[in-house]
Amino acid sequence: MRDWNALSDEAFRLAARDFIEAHCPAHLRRGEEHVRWAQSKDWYHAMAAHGWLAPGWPVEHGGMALKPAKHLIYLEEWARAGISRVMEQGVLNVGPVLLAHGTPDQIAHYLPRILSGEDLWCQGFSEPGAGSDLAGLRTEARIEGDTFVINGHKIWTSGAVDANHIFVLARTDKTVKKQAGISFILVDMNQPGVTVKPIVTVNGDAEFAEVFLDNVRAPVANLVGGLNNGWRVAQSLLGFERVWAGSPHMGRQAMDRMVRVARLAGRDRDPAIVDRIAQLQLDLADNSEMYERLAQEIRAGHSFGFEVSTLKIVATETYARITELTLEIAGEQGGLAGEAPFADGPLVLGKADLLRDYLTARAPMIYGGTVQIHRNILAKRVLGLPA
Amino acid sequence: MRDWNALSDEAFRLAARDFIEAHCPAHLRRGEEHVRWAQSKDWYHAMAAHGWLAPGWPVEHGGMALKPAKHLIYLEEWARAGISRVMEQGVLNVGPVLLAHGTPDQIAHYLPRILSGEDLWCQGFSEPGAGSDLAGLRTEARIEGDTFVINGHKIWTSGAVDANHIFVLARTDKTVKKQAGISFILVDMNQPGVTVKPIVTVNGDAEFAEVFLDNVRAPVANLVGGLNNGWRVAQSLLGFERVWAGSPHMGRQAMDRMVRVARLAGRDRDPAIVDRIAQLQLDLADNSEMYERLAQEIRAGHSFGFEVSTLKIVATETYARITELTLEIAGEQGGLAGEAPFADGPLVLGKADLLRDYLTARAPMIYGGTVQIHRNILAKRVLGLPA
Amino acid sequence: MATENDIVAELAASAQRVVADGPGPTGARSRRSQLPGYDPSSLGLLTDLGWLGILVPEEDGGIGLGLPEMAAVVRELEKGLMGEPLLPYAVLGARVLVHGDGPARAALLAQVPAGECLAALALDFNGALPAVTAVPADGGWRLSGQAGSVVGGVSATHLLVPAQAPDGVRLFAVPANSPGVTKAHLWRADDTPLGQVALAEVVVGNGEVLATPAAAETAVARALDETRIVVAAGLLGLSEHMLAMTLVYMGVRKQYGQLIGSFQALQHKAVDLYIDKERAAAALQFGLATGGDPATLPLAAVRAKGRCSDTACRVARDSIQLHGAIGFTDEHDLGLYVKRALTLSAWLGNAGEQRRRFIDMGWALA
Amino acid sequence: MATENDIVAELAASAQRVVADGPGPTGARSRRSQLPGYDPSSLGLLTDLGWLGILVPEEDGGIGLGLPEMAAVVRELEKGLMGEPLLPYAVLGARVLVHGDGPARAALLAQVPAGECLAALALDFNGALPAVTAVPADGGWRLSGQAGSVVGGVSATHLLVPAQAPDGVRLFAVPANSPGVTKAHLWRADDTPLGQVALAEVVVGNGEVLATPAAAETAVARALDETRIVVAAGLLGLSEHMLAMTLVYMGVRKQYGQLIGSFQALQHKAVDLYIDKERAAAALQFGLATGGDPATLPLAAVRAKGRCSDTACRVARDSIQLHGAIGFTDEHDLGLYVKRALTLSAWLGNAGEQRRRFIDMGWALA
Repeated sequence: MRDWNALSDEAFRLAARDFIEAHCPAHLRRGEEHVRWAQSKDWYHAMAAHGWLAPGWPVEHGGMALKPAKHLIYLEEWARAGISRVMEQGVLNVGPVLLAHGTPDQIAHYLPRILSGEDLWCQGFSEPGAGSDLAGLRTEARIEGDTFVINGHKIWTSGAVDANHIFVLARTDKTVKKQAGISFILVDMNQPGVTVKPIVTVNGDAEFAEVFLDNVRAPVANLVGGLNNGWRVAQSLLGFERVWAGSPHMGRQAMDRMVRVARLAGRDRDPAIVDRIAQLQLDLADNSEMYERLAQEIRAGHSFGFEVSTLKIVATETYARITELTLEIAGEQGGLAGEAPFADGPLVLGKADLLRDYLTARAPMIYGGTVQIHRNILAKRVLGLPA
Repeated sequence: MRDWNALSDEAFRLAARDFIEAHCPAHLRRGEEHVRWAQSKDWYHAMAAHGWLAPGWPVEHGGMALKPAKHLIYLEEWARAGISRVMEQGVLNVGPVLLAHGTPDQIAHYLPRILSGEDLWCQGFSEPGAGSDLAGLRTEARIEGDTFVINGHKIWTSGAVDANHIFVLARTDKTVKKQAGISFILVDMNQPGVTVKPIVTVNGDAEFAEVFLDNVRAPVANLVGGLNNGWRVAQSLLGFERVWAGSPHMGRQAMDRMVRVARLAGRDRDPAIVDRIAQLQLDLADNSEMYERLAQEIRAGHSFGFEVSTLKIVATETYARITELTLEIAGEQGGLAGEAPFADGPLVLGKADLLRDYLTARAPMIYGGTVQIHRNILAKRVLGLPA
Repeated sequence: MATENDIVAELAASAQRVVADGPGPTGARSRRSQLPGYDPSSLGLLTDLGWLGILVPEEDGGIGLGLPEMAAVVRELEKGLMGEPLLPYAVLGARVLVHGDGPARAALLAQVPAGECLAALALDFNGALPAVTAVPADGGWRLSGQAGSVVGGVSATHLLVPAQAPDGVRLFAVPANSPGVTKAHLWRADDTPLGQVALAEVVVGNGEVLATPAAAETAVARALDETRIVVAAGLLGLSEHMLAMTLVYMGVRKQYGQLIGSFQALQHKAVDLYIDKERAAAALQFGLATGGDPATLPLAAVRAKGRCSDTACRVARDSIQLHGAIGFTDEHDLGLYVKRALTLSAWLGNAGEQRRRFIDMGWALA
Repeated sequence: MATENDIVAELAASAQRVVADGPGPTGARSRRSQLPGYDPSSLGLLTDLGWLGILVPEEDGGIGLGLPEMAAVVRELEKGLMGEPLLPYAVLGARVLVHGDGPARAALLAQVPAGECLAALALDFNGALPAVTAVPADGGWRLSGQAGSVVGGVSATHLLVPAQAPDGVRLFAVPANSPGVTKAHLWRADDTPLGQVALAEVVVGNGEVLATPAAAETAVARALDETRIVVAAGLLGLSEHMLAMTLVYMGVRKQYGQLIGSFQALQHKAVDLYIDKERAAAALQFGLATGGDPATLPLAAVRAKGRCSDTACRVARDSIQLHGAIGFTDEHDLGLYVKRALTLSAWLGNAGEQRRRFIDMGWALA
């Protein structure tokens, strides 16, 4: 196994790019952001075979042991190549959480099965009544002998349709205050009582599902990080995703499309439109600069704090504004679903279209905490404003 | 005395315009918004002499008995002619409040002295700790025999430097909840204990003052509308001002200046700037339309409600945004105080200048309740959102 | 005698009843990506109510009301996602017919109120006249070319085709089943069809001339502006409905143990939508007040369509945000309204396009 | 050995001490509409600290540091409204001298660190070269014309005058007391003077040529961009200070029995200012990271100056709003910072002007 961290950032970037070019199939490039397992599994296995599947895991467990800075570079190269996301919860979350909080048995059992693609994981956190207020969750797990019996209703579970395992946050003590009585439990979905109901989103994606848990069972040995300690376990796992949420990669792709739309619609010669594009380019450039600063901090080994909330707000709102101006620039064609015909030729965006881009850009301002929640966090934790 | 209400709106508008053209001195036209009494008193007496001073008062008290629609037209003609405001509290507020809530003696005593200019009034409402939260006021009036003894500290008192009378809201019962224990009292300022300290504002105006009341005395006969009933009296008086606060007249003047600045700076040929001016023109036009709709309601004899909050927000924020774009258009000259020299000639705005306009436009979003307070009102009273 | 305001109020009330009894969002959902893009039984009901003839003069067999009446109807119908059949046929198509000066005018117009003539104007994108030529051919004309944006074109009985003739632009009323006419369609954001029409040597008689070069371009331009004002009313109705949905949701959804409608930052966001909606209503009122006069019609249309497009898009966006994740599901009706708002705001020129027209009219620096 | 970051941090700390010990807003208040527009004793202190020579190369007698160091100093000094003497003389004037290639360069540059040469660049508004001509005259030149925007011009010892000579633009270092030089001034928003200079047949020798046509325009352009970056740092300092004042006020002012800082809508407003400030800091960092390279300098300056101007204006406006009426009094110090922000954001091109440059550089559609 190579020591990836010994490479310069640039050399590593090129290595990642080479690997992607050589192995990622065309149908996963610049298509839908989320695809089904049947379409992505060859690529998943190829990554596993070449040691590119688990960037954050230690080498002894089959990972690349990438430091965060290198990991971000790898993600950036995925974004650059426009690769659809694969079943990533096992690699991104289950592996790290078990390595940090799991038992040796859990690690030995689950990690190889993630690499092999035998176990496909999804994340059971959000509930219909517990979105931004995750600690308000109501799924319960009671202990009967050596078994958890779990009842509840999870929602916005990405990949649940293909997954065969789910890690859930469930309430194991109702007598204490919200965050205190929650446990983190690994659950096999191949059992009676697990019902998966797909959610179609407004932009046509079928990435998400609801998961109903009706007297579902899991051995007590599947508890991770101790009873009633699930909140802390979950917090440790949300960190890295939040950094990536502040990256300008979505905004950049949207900007590329906007410039193409402006050209096709002949508005690249309209100074009023160019002026507004210029402002968004400047906004995006500053988003990049802010992201780079945080990446540098991470590279320097510093931990990151509430600045990820700032970055999340900047990145998601900039991205959304770009898609809004794009629709305006598109003119009447901005009112179409599907491919948009322009006088200078059609806008070919793979399976994406203007409407879908616009709608898709709404979601990042909501998931992972709405931009309003992140403003609350900043007001309290960074600005120190009174409650 | 003519029956002004019998005229058509257009005929009345022309009559008002003729009167203004004939009698309003040049030094009060398109100069500062507020001037001292010494500069305005001739015009005040001229209005009184010709019966144009008290538009809202009944004819038998020397007024014009204008209905609100005609009154608005008169105000619009003042705005159109760019006339500085005069000592208006007596005419606008004291007269109407006494006619509605005053005793026959109060009416007989005070109204003629307002028309003659002998009594010049100012309004003692706001306090340092009671701005948007007016009901939080702390000025106290205790009764000693047939006399109120008043102690407190008023602020943002317009015209206090020239006034010789002040009407104050003072707390007369501290045992009840905020609004309930307040009285409305007429106070002669020519007595020991009254101290007026001018406030200079950031835009250089000296319109306002603080008024300190230190054991100041007023006969109990100067109570208006009953003991502890002052809140209701004051509310009745704030109505008409709030309608005028939603008028587009400030925005229109600012727009005129913006267009002149754009021409002088050569930016009237910059399509990116013209596009932004166009949006503000449309905003202003819609502000006008909203104002007209309310004026029509008033003309039709309907009472008005919380829609004045909507209008206030639209009018003040539109006005402010116009001054912001004006500074941007002005370029480096937008960083000057005083007259701005442009290649195509200086911008002559009388005593106004770009900086002052910009700063002046901040105030209407604060006084009379901040735009945030008006949003609270709309959320609660119009949208019915929960507390 | 009923005053004009009474009639407007009565029509609005009737339209509210039609919406209450109608298929509403469920119907719209079931019609997605289906032809003809509207509910045929609703079209029958609207015909029975006489609303197809609202904008047809009495002397031409209609009920001869004006834009305010049609706007009131469409504003309400859009709250039930039921405005579609009226907009292309009873507004745009009908008004083009009204403004015609050719022999085809009278007979077709007379068929509009009964729904026998569903006339769709053949345009290219962004209100451009289509690339169609008309060549004189023994006693008539031969039309060739294509029109890329023909709302209602899929199920029209007649296509109103502006074509470049040797003596200028003429407007023809072409029966949709004429030999040489080919129809295709794209899908709009709300999953209703946008017709695309090709004409290959289509033979039409002189009797099918709807407007001569003296009137054709003006007829189209006026009908477009009139339609913009009615569409603006539809956009206002959508804005009102989305805001109402949002306020209801804010009054029931709890997070952190409180109704989300009690959070001040969200309250102010909702208030800003309310203010925008009030402003859009004022712009529409301006549009309707001056819409009759050809001289002021363009400004009226620019202001109403621009503001209402802008407002509907903003209300749509922020309604999704205020609903949170639930508003992002396909299952929730909000998305249907959002997509309808995107469709109508883009049609006949979005806010940016209207602002450009405003500038071109010389108003920006006036 | 001290790293570059250590030096920047140390200079920032020193500047904070200078501000803490300095006359601050009270001093700025007392200087309003007074010449020279800065505190002469502060100038002495800054000279003693060596800061006038920060941007003068070591070989020319300065301490040869870079834009990051000067930016750190100015960012802190502006929090005490004390940045003024450095900006025209130790930044703009000094950098023009550095980039000169003429005989006047060395001697003048050597006098900058000690404050013996206070050189002000003569410009017209919006960074335009002034309308000044240079006519050859026995062994030297005669300069005539005027410069409408000369920051620091009132108290400069030397005016750096770009003039149109027969062979191109030359840059002259004209002693401010030369016969034929007339000085006047306007007042800037912060009540500091803006010099206006007229030259009537001013005779200068060849030894006073600071830059030949080969270097003159580039020298001015580079110095302007370098100064823009330092001014951006000043604007960031002002933004930081206004936001800090606002947060303090929100933590003490009560309305309706509550601290106004507890109202969520105001919290979010403050958060948006914080976010803007963070973004401005990133843009400045970008500007400083690439500021040394002439090829990337224009983009660095455009981004830093544009963003920091925009942010400072917004923080200024919203700070007034969040302070309410008290922020509108002349007595409150906030107004001094607001006016300073307006002054510096307009100087050398506001956000709109920088955006135009960005477009002209071809970046908008890149």
